[in-house]
Amino acid sequence: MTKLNTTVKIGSLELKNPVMTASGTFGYGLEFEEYLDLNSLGDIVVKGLSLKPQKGNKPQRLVEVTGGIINAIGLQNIGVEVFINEKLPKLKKFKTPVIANIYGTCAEEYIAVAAALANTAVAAVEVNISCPNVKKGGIQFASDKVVINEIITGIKKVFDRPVIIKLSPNTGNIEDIARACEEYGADAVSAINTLIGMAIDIEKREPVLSNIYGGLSGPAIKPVALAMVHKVSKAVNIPVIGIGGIMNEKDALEFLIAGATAIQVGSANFVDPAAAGNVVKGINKYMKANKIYEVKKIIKTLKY
Amino acid sequence: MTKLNTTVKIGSLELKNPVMTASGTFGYGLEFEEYLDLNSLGDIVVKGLSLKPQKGNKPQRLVEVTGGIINAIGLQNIGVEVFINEKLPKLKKFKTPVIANIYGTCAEEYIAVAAALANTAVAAVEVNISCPNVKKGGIQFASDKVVINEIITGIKKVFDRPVIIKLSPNTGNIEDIARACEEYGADAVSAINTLIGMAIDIEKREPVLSNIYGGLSGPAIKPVALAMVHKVSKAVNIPVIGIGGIMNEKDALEFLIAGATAIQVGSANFVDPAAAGNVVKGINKYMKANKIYEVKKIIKTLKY
Amino acid sequence: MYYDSIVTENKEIASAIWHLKLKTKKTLKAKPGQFINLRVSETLVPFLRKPFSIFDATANTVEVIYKVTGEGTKLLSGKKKGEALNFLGPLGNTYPEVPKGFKKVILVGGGTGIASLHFLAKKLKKKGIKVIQGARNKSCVIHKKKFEEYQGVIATEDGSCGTKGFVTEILKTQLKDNTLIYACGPEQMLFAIQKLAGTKKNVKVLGAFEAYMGCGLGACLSCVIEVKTPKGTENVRVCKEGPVFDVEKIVFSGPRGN
Amino acid sequence: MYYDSIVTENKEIASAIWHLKLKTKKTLKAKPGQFINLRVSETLVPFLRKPFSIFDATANTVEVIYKVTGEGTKLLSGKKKGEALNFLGPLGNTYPEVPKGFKKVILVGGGTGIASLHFLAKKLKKKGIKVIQGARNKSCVIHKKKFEEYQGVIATEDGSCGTKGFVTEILKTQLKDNTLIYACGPEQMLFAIQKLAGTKKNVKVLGAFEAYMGCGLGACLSCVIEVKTPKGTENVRVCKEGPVFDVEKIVFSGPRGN
Ligand SMILES: Cc1cc2nc3c(=O)[nH]c(=O)nc-3n(C[C@H](O)[C@H](O)[C@H](O)COP(=O)(O)OP(=O)(O)OC[C@H]3O[C@@H](n4cnc5c(N)ncnc54)[C@H](O)[C@@H]3O)c2cc1C
Ligand SMILES: Cc1cc2nc3c(=O)[nH]c(=O)nc-3n(C[C@H](O)[C@H](O)[C@H](O)COP(=O)(O)OP(=O)(O)OC[C@H]3O[C@@H](n4cnc5c(N)ncnc54)[C@H](O)[C@@H]3O)c2cc1C
Ligand SMILES: Cc1cc2nc3c(=O)[nH]c(=O)nc-3n(C[C@H](O)[C@H](O)[C@H](O)COP(=O)(O)O)c2cc1C
Ligand SMILES: Cc1cc2nc3c(=O)[nH]c(=O)nc-3n(C[C@H](O)[C@H](O)[C@H](O)COP(=O)(O)O)c2cc1C
Ligand code: FES
Ligand code: FES
Repeated sequence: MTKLNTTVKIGSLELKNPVMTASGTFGYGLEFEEYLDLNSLGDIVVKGLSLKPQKGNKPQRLVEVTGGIINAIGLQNIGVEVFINEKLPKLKKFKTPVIANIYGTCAEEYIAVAAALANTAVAAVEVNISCPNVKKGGIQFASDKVVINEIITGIKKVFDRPVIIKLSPNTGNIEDIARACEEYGADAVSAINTLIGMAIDIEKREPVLSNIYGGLSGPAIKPVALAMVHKVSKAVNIPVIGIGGIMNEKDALEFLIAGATAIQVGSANFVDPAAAGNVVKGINKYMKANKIYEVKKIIKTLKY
Repeated sequence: MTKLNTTVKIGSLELKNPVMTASGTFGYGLEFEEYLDLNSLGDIVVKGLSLKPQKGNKPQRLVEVTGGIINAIGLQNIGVEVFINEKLPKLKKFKTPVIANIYGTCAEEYIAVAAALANTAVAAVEVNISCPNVKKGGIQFASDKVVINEIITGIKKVFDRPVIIKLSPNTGNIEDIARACEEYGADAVSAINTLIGMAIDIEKREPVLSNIYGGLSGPAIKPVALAMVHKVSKAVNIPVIGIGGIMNEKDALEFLIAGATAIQVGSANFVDPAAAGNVVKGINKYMKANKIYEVKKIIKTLKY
Repeated sequence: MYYDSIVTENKEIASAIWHLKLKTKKTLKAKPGQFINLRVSETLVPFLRKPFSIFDATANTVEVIYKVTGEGTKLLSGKKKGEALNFLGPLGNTYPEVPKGFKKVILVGGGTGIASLHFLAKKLKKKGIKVIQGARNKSCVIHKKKFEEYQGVIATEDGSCGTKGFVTEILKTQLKDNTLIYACGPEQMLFAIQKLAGTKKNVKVLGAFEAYMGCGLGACLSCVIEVKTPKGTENVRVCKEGPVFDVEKIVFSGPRGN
Repeated sequence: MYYDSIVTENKEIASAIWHLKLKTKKTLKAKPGQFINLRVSETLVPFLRKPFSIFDATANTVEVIYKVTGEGTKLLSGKKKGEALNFLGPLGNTYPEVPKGFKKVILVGGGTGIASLHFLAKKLKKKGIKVIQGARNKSCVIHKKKFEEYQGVIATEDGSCGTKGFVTEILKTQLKDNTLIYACGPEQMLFAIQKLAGTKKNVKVLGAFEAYMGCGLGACLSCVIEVKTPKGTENVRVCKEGPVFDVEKIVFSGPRGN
């Protein structure tokens, strides 16, 4: 039988398959070891890292809604140093490359986190310029091209592996921002982060989340994510990583067909901790059934 | 027993209760006559009207997704003249005021439709500057303040009842646009219209909708709608009409608490044609149970 | 109308094809060609109601035949006797009565399209009709026995039951001038029948169409089909003006429409 | 671990409170205080799994007691014997063994919080314990009989069963120096017990906390609780470091947290 070629490239990084896990939904990977073979994944993207450890927001931090969840974790994390010293060594026993999702409150902080990761095993950084759950940084940068330029240029100087910019959907011009990222030297863009959302407790007349607003994720956002990925992949020539409501291989294939070079499985990991592994298997099965031996023959093949 | 006061005002228009139907989801009202008492509704907003009849997009025009639907009807409608001559007379037998949702491909067309409605029984116009399913007009105007100004100012000259501007969620600055609408003289804003979305048929590798993109509606968008309504209602002093994924009185109450003066029931009408009537009943029941005798004591009471 | 019904039977009668029987307290009046719009879930997934042609009905019962094609029909197949199901209906128009001037009446159904023709055949019974059922293969044939009452014959794509080929293979051999054809099935089939009709004199095809429905009530304008008018064409609603149309008047939407 | 289980019993045992029994093929090893994260639907609504404390378990069975509070638990209450349910578990830590220096052991459960204490009582059985169950009223009391084996007493808010008032009313009369309290229930209750503990010498309260959970696996950081540390406080995960904590070390989140 002909072997399947499922490799894809994100800048200089070659992945054995296009299936990654989305930041913040897969912990540091290790939490899922007993549910799936971490070696079967194309990549693991870890929870957003900042320069110093962060406490995050007060509870309630997450709430279920129809077809998804709203979260306002507020980027609680152990900080880049502890990550490098305690988590990364454990992740090294797996063959799967690790991408660090990074975050800061100003361009300098972003660059400092990337610099800290420069001489580690981390295969790439995904820069979160789009988190809706923190006061400074995050979403306010999402549409600010000057800062985006500063961040990309700065990181490129201190970090020699691929730099992926994670785009916010909370904008009317995502293609525009994607084009800017390409111009400033990003190796890839990932889309989308969560949509700003809210839930209200009608008995208490209070927001359910202590942060008032949170980020909506899960299948509820899939149609929006797919449209944005399709638009962005037409706008830029760098790889686009598709994210948003991917629950199974069918969803993943929609994103690949729409133009994504790789995809990330996010909230689905909560529903089924084996989800990302099942997406890998499902894509392989689909390829065999349809006699498609190269995953590249699926990517960006939408007819319209 | 104390009587409930559920009246609310949208500009000079007083509604007996805050429950409306959303344009495009309730036909011309008459289709629902056998399922609910049209007289029990605060208001009926009819399908978007243009100057001339429109054929709309080719099928497939609608598809179900998790927690909602994506539609690309493309504003098929009978045109404002036929509406005035054939539908409006039938609607007159009901006590419920009728709001005409209007649409054009340029400011002049919008104004012409409003002018045609000037001497009719229509109680207000809701101006759709935000439909994602037509090539010209619609969404491209959604963020263009110059055109919005032209439209509002022009309509106000020819139409003497309330003018409601329906806002698009496909923007990063909905509060900004809302503030502009208020400044240009809009009597109210309604939010939100549908989110741009997409679905792909992985077997055919084609978009499911012939229009490629469509508008996502239903409970999937509720958290996004609620956040936007909350933000907009803080940004402006004119009434905000909340729309997006309202399925029952609990959802409606979330929007009222968040700051909406009235709400519209949309896609829910497809799931249960009696939905809007049930929301009216449900709000009354909630008010009685909680001994709240004025609906105004619910509106904009979010504690945070 | 809004009906709360109770499942009295729900069983697989052919490969992935199920027969669902419902009973209602409130009486109903259904006509062949009409459909019901069924809520298959208590939750918001799937979101929409699902339309199904009426296979049979009395004042207090409705039956449909459905194929498991997706999440909604899969959930439906899990419903057990005694469970409650809500539906709207009967919706849409019916097959017009046989107009004057037609000597022969043939009913042609493809796949689950045979459902509405069963109801029609039952009503037309006395008038001497013929029913042609098309199916992919033997395992997909629906209620072979029941249709024998109505001179039922079968065409399967692989020849595993009845004639080999499409329904048009049988129809070809049966078609005479002055024939009225009632048809229900995939659009492609309806147009193939219409084409065949053109080879004889005075053959009319009244076909029941399917279209992706949002509301089933005429409100959403999802379900339109292009109909020829004196001035050109217009989009009309399958749920309201249809599902039965004179196939001659319909514009074939080709591979893009479905 | 991932378990495909089968419902062997699911019945209402008190007002809106249900007892669910599952059997698994794969063996499991559960400890008191641990929970399972149950998928209650085949569709994507509700989206999340639902965490429930283990009421009892053997190598091939798990039992939980749940209260119908929302859509997920409502759907769960519709599950019939023989239906399949998937769960992850056992998750979280267990109640630490009774440390040296304690003379008396009291278990205090409020509402469905009594569930995990049943499992604990069963394991501690020989050691001579007392169980206090708090409930809103008589109709909400859970397995009164079963708890009598463990010197079970009851407090109801309206006095319709046992002592009138909160569990603390009974606890007050029972509490002596050198007592270990295992507790599970609303946060408010846990802190009320802790406060009471302060009135005696050497009383420790080990409480099982609840928190809104996204994953139950330690990945999402939804379920955190504020724990006092030498340097201040830190947010730790109820699903991983908990659900059982020394209540003294927890910062009361007040009305905003839940
Ligand atoms: C007037 C009418 C009468 C019908 N009668 C029958 C019948 O008697 N028996 C029967 O088995 N089916 C019938 N259908 C089709 C039936 O409604 C769909 O198969 C069903 O809705 C699919 O639901 P699902 O959730 O399982 O599939 P989905 O997951 O929603 O979709 C599966 C496939 O079915 C197609 N589909 C979905 N909805 C429709 C629709 N409204 N019309 C056509 N195709 C659709 C989708 O495009 C997709 O390819 C009828 C449709 C209409 C409009
Ligand atoms: C470790 C742990 C053990 C639990 N053990 C039990 C148990 O043994 N028996 C029992 O009846 N319940 C238990 N719960 C609570 C139970 O998980 C929730 O009641 C359930 O998830 C509600 O689901 P729902 O869809 O019906 O309600 P929803 O509609 O989701 O919510 C209804 C109400 O329940 C609250 N709720 C939802 N999820 C949680 C949660 N994760 N924790 C606390 N409250 C929640 C909501 O805030 C809301 O007020 C436990 C929770 C945790 C975290
Ligand atoms: C609980 C949670 C935490 C998240 N944390 C991060 C984060 O730290 N950094 C980031 O870039 N995105 C974060 N995200 C966003 C996801 O990576 C992803 O972009 C989003 O959830 C959409 O994908 P999904 O619908 O598949 O979940 C988080 C999402 C969730 C649900
Ligand atoms: C089938 C369909 C047709 C619609 N047509 C219109 C329209 O003509 N004009 C308009 O302003 N909005 C239109 N909308 C948008 C709705 O009025 C509403 O803003 C949107 O659906 C969100 O509300 P919901 O989630 O409750 O459906 C349409 C929506 C649907 C689903
Ligand atoms: S299905 Fe909505 S108009 Fe026909
Ligand atoms: S529930 Fe996700 S970390 Fe605890």
